[in-house]
Amino acid sequence: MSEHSDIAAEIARTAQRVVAECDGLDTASVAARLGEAGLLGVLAPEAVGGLGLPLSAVAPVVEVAEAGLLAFPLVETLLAARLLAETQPDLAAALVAGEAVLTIAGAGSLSPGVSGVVGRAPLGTAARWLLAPLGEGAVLLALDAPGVTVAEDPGFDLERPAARVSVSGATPAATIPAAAWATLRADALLLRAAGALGAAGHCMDRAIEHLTGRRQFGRPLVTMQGLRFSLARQKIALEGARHALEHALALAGQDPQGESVPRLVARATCAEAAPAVIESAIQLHGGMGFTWDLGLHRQLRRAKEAAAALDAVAARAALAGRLEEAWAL
Amino acid sequence: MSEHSDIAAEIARTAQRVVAECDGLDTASVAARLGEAGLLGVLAPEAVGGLGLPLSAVAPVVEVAEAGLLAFPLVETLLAARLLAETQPDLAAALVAGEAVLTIAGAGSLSPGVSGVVGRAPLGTAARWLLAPLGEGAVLLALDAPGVTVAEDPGFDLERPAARVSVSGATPAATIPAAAWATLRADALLLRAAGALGAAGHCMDRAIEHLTGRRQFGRPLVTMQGLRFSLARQKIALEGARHALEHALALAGQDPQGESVPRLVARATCAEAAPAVIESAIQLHGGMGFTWDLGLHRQLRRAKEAAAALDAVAARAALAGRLEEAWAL
Amino acid sequence: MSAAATPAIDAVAYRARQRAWLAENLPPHWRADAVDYRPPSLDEAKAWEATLHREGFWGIAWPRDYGGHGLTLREHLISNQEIGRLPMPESQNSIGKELAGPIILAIATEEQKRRYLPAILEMREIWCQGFSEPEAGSDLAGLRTRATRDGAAWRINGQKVWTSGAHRAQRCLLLARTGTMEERHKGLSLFALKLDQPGVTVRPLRQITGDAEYCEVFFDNALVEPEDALGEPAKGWAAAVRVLEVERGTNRMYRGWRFEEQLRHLVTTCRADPALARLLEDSSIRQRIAQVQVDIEVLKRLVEQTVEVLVGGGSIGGHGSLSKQHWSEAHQRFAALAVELLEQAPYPASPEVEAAQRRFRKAYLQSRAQTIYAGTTEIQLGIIADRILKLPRGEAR
Amino acid sequence: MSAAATPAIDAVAYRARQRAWLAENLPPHWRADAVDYRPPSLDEAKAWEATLHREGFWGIAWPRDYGGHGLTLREHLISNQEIGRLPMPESQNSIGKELAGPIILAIATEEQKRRYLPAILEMREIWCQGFSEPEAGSDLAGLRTRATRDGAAWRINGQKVWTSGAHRAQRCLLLARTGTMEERHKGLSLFALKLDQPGVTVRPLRQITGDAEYCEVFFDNALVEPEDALGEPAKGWAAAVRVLEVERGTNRMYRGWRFEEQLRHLVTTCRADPALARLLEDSSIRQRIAQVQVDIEVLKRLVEQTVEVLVGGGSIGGHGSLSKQHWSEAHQRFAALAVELLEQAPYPASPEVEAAQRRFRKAYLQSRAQTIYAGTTEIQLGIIADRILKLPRGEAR
Repeated sequence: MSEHSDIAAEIARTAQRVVAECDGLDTASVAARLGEAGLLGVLAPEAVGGLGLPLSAVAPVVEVAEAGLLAFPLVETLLAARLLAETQPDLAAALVAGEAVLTIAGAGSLSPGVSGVVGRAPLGTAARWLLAPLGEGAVLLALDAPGVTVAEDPGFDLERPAARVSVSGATPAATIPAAAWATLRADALLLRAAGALGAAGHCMDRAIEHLTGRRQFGRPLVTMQGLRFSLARQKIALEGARHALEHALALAGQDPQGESVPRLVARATCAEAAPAVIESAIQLHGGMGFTWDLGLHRQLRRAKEAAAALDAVAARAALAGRLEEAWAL
Repeated sequence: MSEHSDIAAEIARTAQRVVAECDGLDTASVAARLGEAGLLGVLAPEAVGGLGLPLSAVAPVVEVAEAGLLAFPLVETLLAARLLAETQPDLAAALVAGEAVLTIAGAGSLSPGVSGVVGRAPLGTAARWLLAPLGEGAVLLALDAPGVTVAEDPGFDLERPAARVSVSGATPAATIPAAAWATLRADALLLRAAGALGAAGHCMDRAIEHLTGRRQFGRPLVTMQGLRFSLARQKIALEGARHALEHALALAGQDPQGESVPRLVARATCAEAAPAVIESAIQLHGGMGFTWDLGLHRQLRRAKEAAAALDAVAARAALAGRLEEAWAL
Repeated sequence: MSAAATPAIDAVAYRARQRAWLAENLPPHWRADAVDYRPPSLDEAKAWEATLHREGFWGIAWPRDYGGHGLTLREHLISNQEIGRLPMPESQNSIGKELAGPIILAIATEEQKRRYLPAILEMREIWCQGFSEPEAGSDLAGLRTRATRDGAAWRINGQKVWTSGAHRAQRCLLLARTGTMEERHKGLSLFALKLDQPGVTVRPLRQITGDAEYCEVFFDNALVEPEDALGEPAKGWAAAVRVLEVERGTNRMYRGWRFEEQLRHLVTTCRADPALARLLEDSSIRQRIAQVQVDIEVLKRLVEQTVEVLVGGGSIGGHGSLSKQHWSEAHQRFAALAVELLEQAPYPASPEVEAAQRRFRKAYLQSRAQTIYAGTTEIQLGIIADRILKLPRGEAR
Repeated sequence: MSAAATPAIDAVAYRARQRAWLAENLPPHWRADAVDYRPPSLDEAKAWEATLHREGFWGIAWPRDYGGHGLTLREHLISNQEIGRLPMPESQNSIGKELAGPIILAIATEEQKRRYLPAILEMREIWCQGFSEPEAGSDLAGLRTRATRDGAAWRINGQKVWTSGAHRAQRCLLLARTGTMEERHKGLSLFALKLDQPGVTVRPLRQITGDAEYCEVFFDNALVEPEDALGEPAKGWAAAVRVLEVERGTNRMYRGWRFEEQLRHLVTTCRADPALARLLEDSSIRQRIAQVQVDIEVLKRLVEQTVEVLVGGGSIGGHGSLSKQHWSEAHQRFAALAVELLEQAPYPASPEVEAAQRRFRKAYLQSRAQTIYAGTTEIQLGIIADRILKLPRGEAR
């Protein structure tokens, strides 16, 4: 573990630098920059140019990316490169190198004739490849293939506008079996949780900075007990979620289907903590909080989308079922 | 209304004085003192010695009684005197005069043969009369009648220990029809809500007094923003519940079955606000808060029992059903 | 003692008339629950609001001499309930109608009242509020914008921020310092500054939702003619505070009923979608929806109570903070719930669900501002602690 | 990196041994989930705890020289997990074992360690903690109890309060002022005062539950022999703070697992009652029960993380406040939920339901104290703000 930890820390430092450099670049350039820095192959095996590290090693990269509003389908690329390494090694290698852009449909499902409408595919209009659910598994589609139409379908996220993809009898480039697809989806949730927490931590830091610099009623705002208590409560929620997530990441390999208690607990805690912390950070900025230019709403928008995917209510419902089994008389 | 308001204010002042005088007296003496002061006949008609006032007029009496931990089945007596005025005028008059003690079973139900076990009858071991549910209605039983056994059945409330009453083929002194019983139960909930809010307001006042008198970290605790915010939030909850309750009390006569939106809203708000405010008042007392002698736990115990009867979850479930009807397409 | 508990016969007729008029006259595509929702342009909105005033929906409790309808706050409440029931466009001049107007009525000269008030109701003059400043935030005692004498006139220098609607406004209700900083709020005066002049620069601030509703306003030797000074100099703060106290309890009185309209829109939209309808059967969702309704009912009661106290000649003290704070947090919880539910619609969603998703995503973002503007949560809790609970302030808060 | 993620083979065996021993030896009627629950007498409890120590459940990480088992905090955690899994009696000497012991290990002389520590583990000496005072509350810098020199010995005058278990204790870990009030916490020293002496009066305080677990302790010229002064004079506070910091994160380490045992007791009791079992099918109840489990899992992770940091030689800073605060509030919510559910049992209830009602009514009342003792919510939030978030304190908090 400690060897991995050192590598993970090094990767996180690289991510910090590279994410900042990506600000304002177009999608292809972002891909190239990330690929060049080796950030897209953390999970993919060495055979396609990756590092073959466990999920926990890449969580810090996603944290940094969300805090820094990276305009890229990062989680999608990381997991697709791992998923496709064996069956589509060329595409996987291109993803690792940052030479291809792939996205994943977050909503909808195709019918067996490879037709239908799927959506919430981040940066879909800038991507070349799409993974879309079909039955219990998924298909890999080229977005410029015949019978595939891509249109904008805006949601909350501003940096990665979502796309709607209409498919009519297209020929998939590959078919993803159910088990592999379930693993991808489950791991994607944990990485999105990591991203949301990363964004939340960043927003809390900015709120603290703001309160420290600003005086009102004759003293720095940060010295006011009510605001300190608010921050302390946010910190309790954030640290609780962080520990739950770290546990789930550490055990992720033992539960590829994504139904273990640690995964469910991580989903529930992160889905609730991350948006609440960002909302609170906005509140603590007072009037500046709800300006566009302050920008914390961007993290909030992305965290809200992550929270919807993590679905705390569904996670708790599943957890209640697990308790029933565990405590059956 | 304003004539009633004047009378209600006068009644509340009387209650304030008399409740304090009742401290430490036995049940019969408390009954006599309350009866003498005219507090037990506020709802009962003039024919049995009462004032015949609406429910809203007696709510302040119950508030004062709960704040002052009156050791008497007050809500039960007030409503039974109204309920029995026509069919059992002698008993109703005795209740109004404080010459008889009656209680009501808060749990369980008798079978048609007037047998079974009921419980949670406050001060049941000191009472002469019991109203107990049977089918959709209820029966009036003399607690010294053949086939009736009374035993202590302690719950939270310390001043009014509850009794369990076992009944085996007893002869009821009267039978209460379903509609009248439903009204009594619904009105009892509103009065218990009033009592719980009265207790909560009292406990909040005591917390404020404590914080005002106590210095820590070089200044009065009451000047600390975190504690002020906590009190302000409790006040929002308390005032919201109070307004909801006043609305329900004002409209109580229009909904004798107890299913109106105002009654449901009052139940939900009071059931949640009252214990929360008292819990917070205990918290704000620091180490003194959890001593027996401070005594706020007594109000908390009674408010928790009231909250269980008010049942916020059931009230919200019923409210959701009412919305469905109201907004049917 | 709630207002709803004692409906007078003419109140019933009054309500029926207001309801019928709105049902007939509100353009369907201006309804925020419409699939083809398209908000009015500024000119359309002005014309609509002027019509609303003529039909008796604005200036209800203002004296007839100044263009009002000479009725009471009870009728104002009824009209607001009817406005709230429908997803109508927000007023473009609520500062004029709900803040500047009441202050003018309280402290202005007869000549000023006749000049300003009808222009507000007829939408000839839109007002904005120039109170907050970048360095002062919620602490108005720290305001720095200065008004200095120039003969009988005044010259204004400084900057205001969070000035809602300044980009469409003709006048600014300006709080500026005529005394020293040391006098704190005692050295502040009120002015009715004309925005269309060379010394004034308005810069819209884009909000979290993407709309530019708030502005920064810069004053570089801007002129206020003597006839546009409001009330006595250095009494501005006291007058503003008195009115703000009432205003916190009375402005946007329709909020509870609009909130209910939003809940109804959410529930009926969900019910029309088979998958979302199943969600409505889930008891954990039912609990949360019912709690929203509880919050709404409490809000209505707080507002009705305020009206009854004011109609009875009483003072509401800090009680406006109770309804503002309750509303803003309850509405945040609701908007988050709405987004959460609608996100679970099957994809692709129906046009009705998509329209609701758009409405409530925006409502969610907008709701983040609701615990900040018109006094942050922290300010409201402080008011409740100081004014309602009357906690000793001691050496610090 | 959680402790659970890296089970060593001997950890598995160690756990199995602890579990088997407890299963065999815990008297059934001492289990708080038993219908015929009857807690042990003080003498029974002392004997039981002494046995627990011999069997390796206490003093796990203390050196063998002082009666400990010479293992690490990892084994301590495992034993605590097994203790937590069963509804066992609470320790009668947790102050000795979890507060005084670690302080003695940190600052006492060799002679003192050999004298005090085995006596704690063998239950020959029960300790109480004399920190809080009526006028000082959470603000220890304001302590007034004085220790003055009497030759080589010390004389103690003053009063302590909230002294848990003083009525059964033989020794008091006393924080008393040897310097001036102006020195604040720098003038405080630590003593191991003998309670059985004429100058000491112990007055039990009845608690909210009716039990008398806390006491007031009065000192009227009470004597501390030279050999019972702990560490250097005027360094008492610093030593206490260092240990308290660790203690906040490590004491009652079984809490998360005991919490889970309580939830399991609640759920299995409800499941065995037909009406309550229906309640468990309700999705709003399922959400709340699952949230309790989420809270428990988070608590376990916070505790495991603390162990890993300490085993790795790191400092946990203020992190003990995270688990204390999280636990105390989550446990309050749970106890309220348990009471709420069990209240809905049909009347009369089964003996099992009645037993659970008794257990959880008491747990609910007891839980009100959990956000007060060992540092109130306000103190914990302050520590998190100061020590973890490192917010500037400025002129005030």
